[in-house]
Amino acid sequence: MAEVHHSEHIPKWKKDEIEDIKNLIESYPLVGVVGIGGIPAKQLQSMRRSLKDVAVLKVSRNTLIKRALDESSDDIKKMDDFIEVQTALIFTEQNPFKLFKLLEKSKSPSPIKGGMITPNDIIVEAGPTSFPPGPILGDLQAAGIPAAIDGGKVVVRETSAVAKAGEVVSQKLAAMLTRLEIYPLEVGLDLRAVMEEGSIFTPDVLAIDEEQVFADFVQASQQAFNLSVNAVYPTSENISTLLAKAAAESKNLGINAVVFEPDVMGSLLGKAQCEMMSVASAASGKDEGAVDDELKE
Amino acid sequence: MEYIYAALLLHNAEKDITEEAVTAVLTAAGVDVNEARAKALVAALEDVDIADAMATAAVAAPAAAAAPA
Amino acid sequence: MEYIYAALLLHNAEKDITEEAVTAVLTAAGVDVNEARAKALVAALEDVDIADAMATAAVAAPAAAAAPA
Amino acid sequence: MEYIYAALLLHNAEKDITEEAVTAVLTAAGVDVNEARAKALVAALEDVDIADAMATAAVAAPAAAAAPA
Amino acid sequence: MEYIYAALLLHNAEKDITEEAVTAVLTAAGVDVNEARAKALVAALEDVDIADAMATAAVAAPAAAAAPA
Amino acid sequence: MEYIYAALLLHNAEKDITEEAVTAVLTAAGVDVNEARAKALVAALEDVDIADAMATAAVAAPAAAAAPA
Amino acid sequence: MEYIYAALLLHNAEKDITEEAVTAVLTAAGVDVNEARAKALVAALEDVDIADAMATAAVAAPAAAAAPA
Repeated sequence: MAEVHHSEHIPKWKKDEIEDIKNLIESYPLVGVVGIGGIPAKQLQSMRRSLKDVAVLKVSRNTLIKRALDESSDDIKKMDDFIEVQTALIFTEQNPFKLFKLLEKSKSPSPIKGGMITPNDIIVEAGPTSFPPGPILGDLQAAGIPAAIDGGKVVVRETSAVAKAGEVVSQKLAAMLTRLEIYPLEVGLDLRAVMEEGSIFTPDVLAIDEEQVFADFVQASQQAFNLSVNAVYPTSENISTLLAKAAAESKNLGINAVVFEPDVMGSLLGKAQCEMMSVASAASGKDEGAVDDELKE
Repeated sequence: MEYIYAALLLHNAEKDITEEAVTAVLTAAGVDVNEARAKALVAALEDVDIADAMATAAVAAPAAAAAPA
Repeated sequence: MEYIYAALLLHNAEKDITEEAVTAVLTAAGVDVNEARAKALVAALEDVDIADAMATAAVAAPAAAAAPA
Repeated sequence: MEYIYAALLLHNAEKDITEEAVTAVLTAAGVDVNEARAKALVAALEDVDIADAMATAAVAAPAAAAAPA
Repeated sequence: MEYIYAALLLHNAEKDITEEAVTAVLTAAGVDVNEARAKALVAALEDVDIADAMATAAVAAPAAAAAPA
Repeated sequence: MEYIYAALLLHNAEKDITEEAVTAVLTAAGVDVNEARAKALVAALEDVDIADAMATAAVAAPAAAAAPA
Repeated sequence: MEYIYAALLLHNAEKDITEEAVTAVLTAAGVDVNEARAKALVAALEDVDIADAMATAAVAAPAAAAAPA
C-alpha cells in the first residue's frame, strides 16, 4: 500500500487524480477527512450513493490526497494531519454540523475480525444463547467466555469484559463474538475533521448535545414568559396568566385583610368556621363539658 | 375577623345579622366598632346563604389546599 | 358553637376570655347564657393556645383535602 | 370585587388607598360607589401590609377538615 | 399590574375595555398613562374570555419554573 | 412574544433595550414591527430588573379559594 | 443564550431558522456573530422541536409550582 514515489516522473493517472482532488477542493466550501477503515467495498458504494445529493466522497490513496492538499492553499494543507490509514475526502456545501450528524447516523454496528484492535471494551452479557449443547461450548470457553449448559441450552454464566479497549482481539474470540451476534465495531464514514473557510472543526466540536439545546429552548421560553408576566407586558400568550395573577392577588387580599366583598364572604365564613371547630376541638380535649353537643360528633 | 365571628355567632343563635346586632355584639366584646365595616359586612352577607356558604367552604378546601404555600 | 365564636371574637379583639366577657358578648347577641357552659369553656380554654389551635385548623385543612375524594 | 381591584390598582401605582382615591377610580370605571363599602375597604386595609396580604395564599379553611373526632 | 387591575375593574363593572376606558380609570388613580401600554393591553384582551381566564388560569398557571440564571 | 424575545436578546447582548434597538432586531427577523407594541415593551421594561424578572417564576399567586370544581 | 433567543424570535415570527436569518437578527442586536455557533444551532434544530420545547416549558410550570415552597 505504502507506495513511495518521490520521483519526478509521476504517471499521468496520478497527475489526473491529484488535479481532480484539487478541483473538488476548489469547488466546495467544505472539505472533510473521513476514515473509511473497515467498510466493505460494497457498503462504501451504497454510502456514496446515499450521500449523492449532499456530498461527494472521494476515495484515493493517501499519498495522492496529501499531494493534492499540499498543492492547495496553506489552510487546506493543515488537513494533512488527519490523513492516516484508510482515508477519503468528503466535499459538501452543507453546514459542517449537519454533515457530521449525517455521517454519524450512517454508522452501523459491525463484527470485529481476529487480529483487530478493539476501540472499546467488549462486554458479553450473562444470559441464554441460541445454541444447543455441542462443541460450541468448548469454543466459547476457549475464547474466554464463561459459558455453561443450563436447561438444555448453552448460557453465558456471567457478564464480563472479554477484551479491553486497545487490546488485540484473537481469532477465536472474534469468531465467537460474531456467532453471538456481538458487533463491537461501529462502521461507517468516520469524520475526522472538516475545514471551512480556514477553520478546522473536529468531532468534539461538531457533536451537538441536542438535549442541552432542547433544555436551552425550554429555559429561554420560560425566561421569556416570566419576563413578560413580571414586567406586565400583555400579549395574547400571557394575558390569561396576568388576569389570573391579579384575580388571585385580589382574592388573597380580600381574605387576608378581611374585606367584606361578596366574592370573599364564603371564604371568610369558611375560615371562621374552621377556626371555631379547631378551637372547639382543643377545648373539648380539656373538658367535654366546654362545648355543646352539636360539636361532639 | 371579629366581624365575621360576630356574624356567625348571631347566625348560630338564629338572630338576624343587622348592623345594630353586630355592633352590639362587638361593643360587648369591647371592640371599637367601625360603622362602615359593620354596614359593609351586613351588605355583603345580604345575598349569602350562610349555611350554604359554609357547606361550600368544605368543598372548596381541596382547591385551596392545592395552592402551594 | 356560639360560645366558641364569642371566645374567638374576644381572642381576636385581644381581650381576656373570662366568664363575664363571654357572657356579655352572648347576651348582646340575645343568647340565653348557660352559666355552667361558659365556666367550662373558659376553664378549658385556659390551657389552650388559641392562636395555635386556629393555625392548626389552617394546616389540617390541606391535609384532609389531600385525602382521595 | 371592584373595590379590591381599585385598591390594588392604587397600591400598584404606589398611591395612597384613601376613600377619595378609591371613589375616583371606581367612578371613572362607571361604578356607582357605595360610600360605606369604600370606607369599609379603607378601614380594612388600614393596618395591612398589602404586598404581603396579596401574595400570601389565604387558607380558606374547610369546615369539615378540622372537625373533632 | 395597574393596567391589569384597570381591566378587571372595567370587566367587573361590565364596561367595555377600551383604550379610553383604561386610560380614564388609570388617570383617576393618578397614574401617568402610557398610551402604548394601554393599547397593548386592549389588544391582548381582544380574544380572551376574562371570566374564564380568571377562573382557569389559577388552576393551570403556565411557565413558572424559576429558571436558573 | 417576539417583542419579548427581542428584549431578552438585547439584554443578553448587554445592549440597551430601546425602541430603535427592538425595531432593528425585529425587522432583521422579518417581523413587521408595530410601533405601539415596541413602545409598550420599552415602557414595561423601564423599571424592571430584567435578570430578576426572567428568573422569577411567573405563576399566578396561589389563590385561596379557587372556585370548587 | 442569544442564539437561542434569536431562534425563538424567528420561530415565533414563523420564519425559517436559517444561518442567514439567525445571523441577521443577532447582527441587528449588535452581537458579534460566531458563524460556527449559528451553524451548530441550525444543525441542532434538525432534531430539536422548538414548539415541543415551548410546550415543555409550559407544562413544567404547574409541577414546579406544586412543589412545596
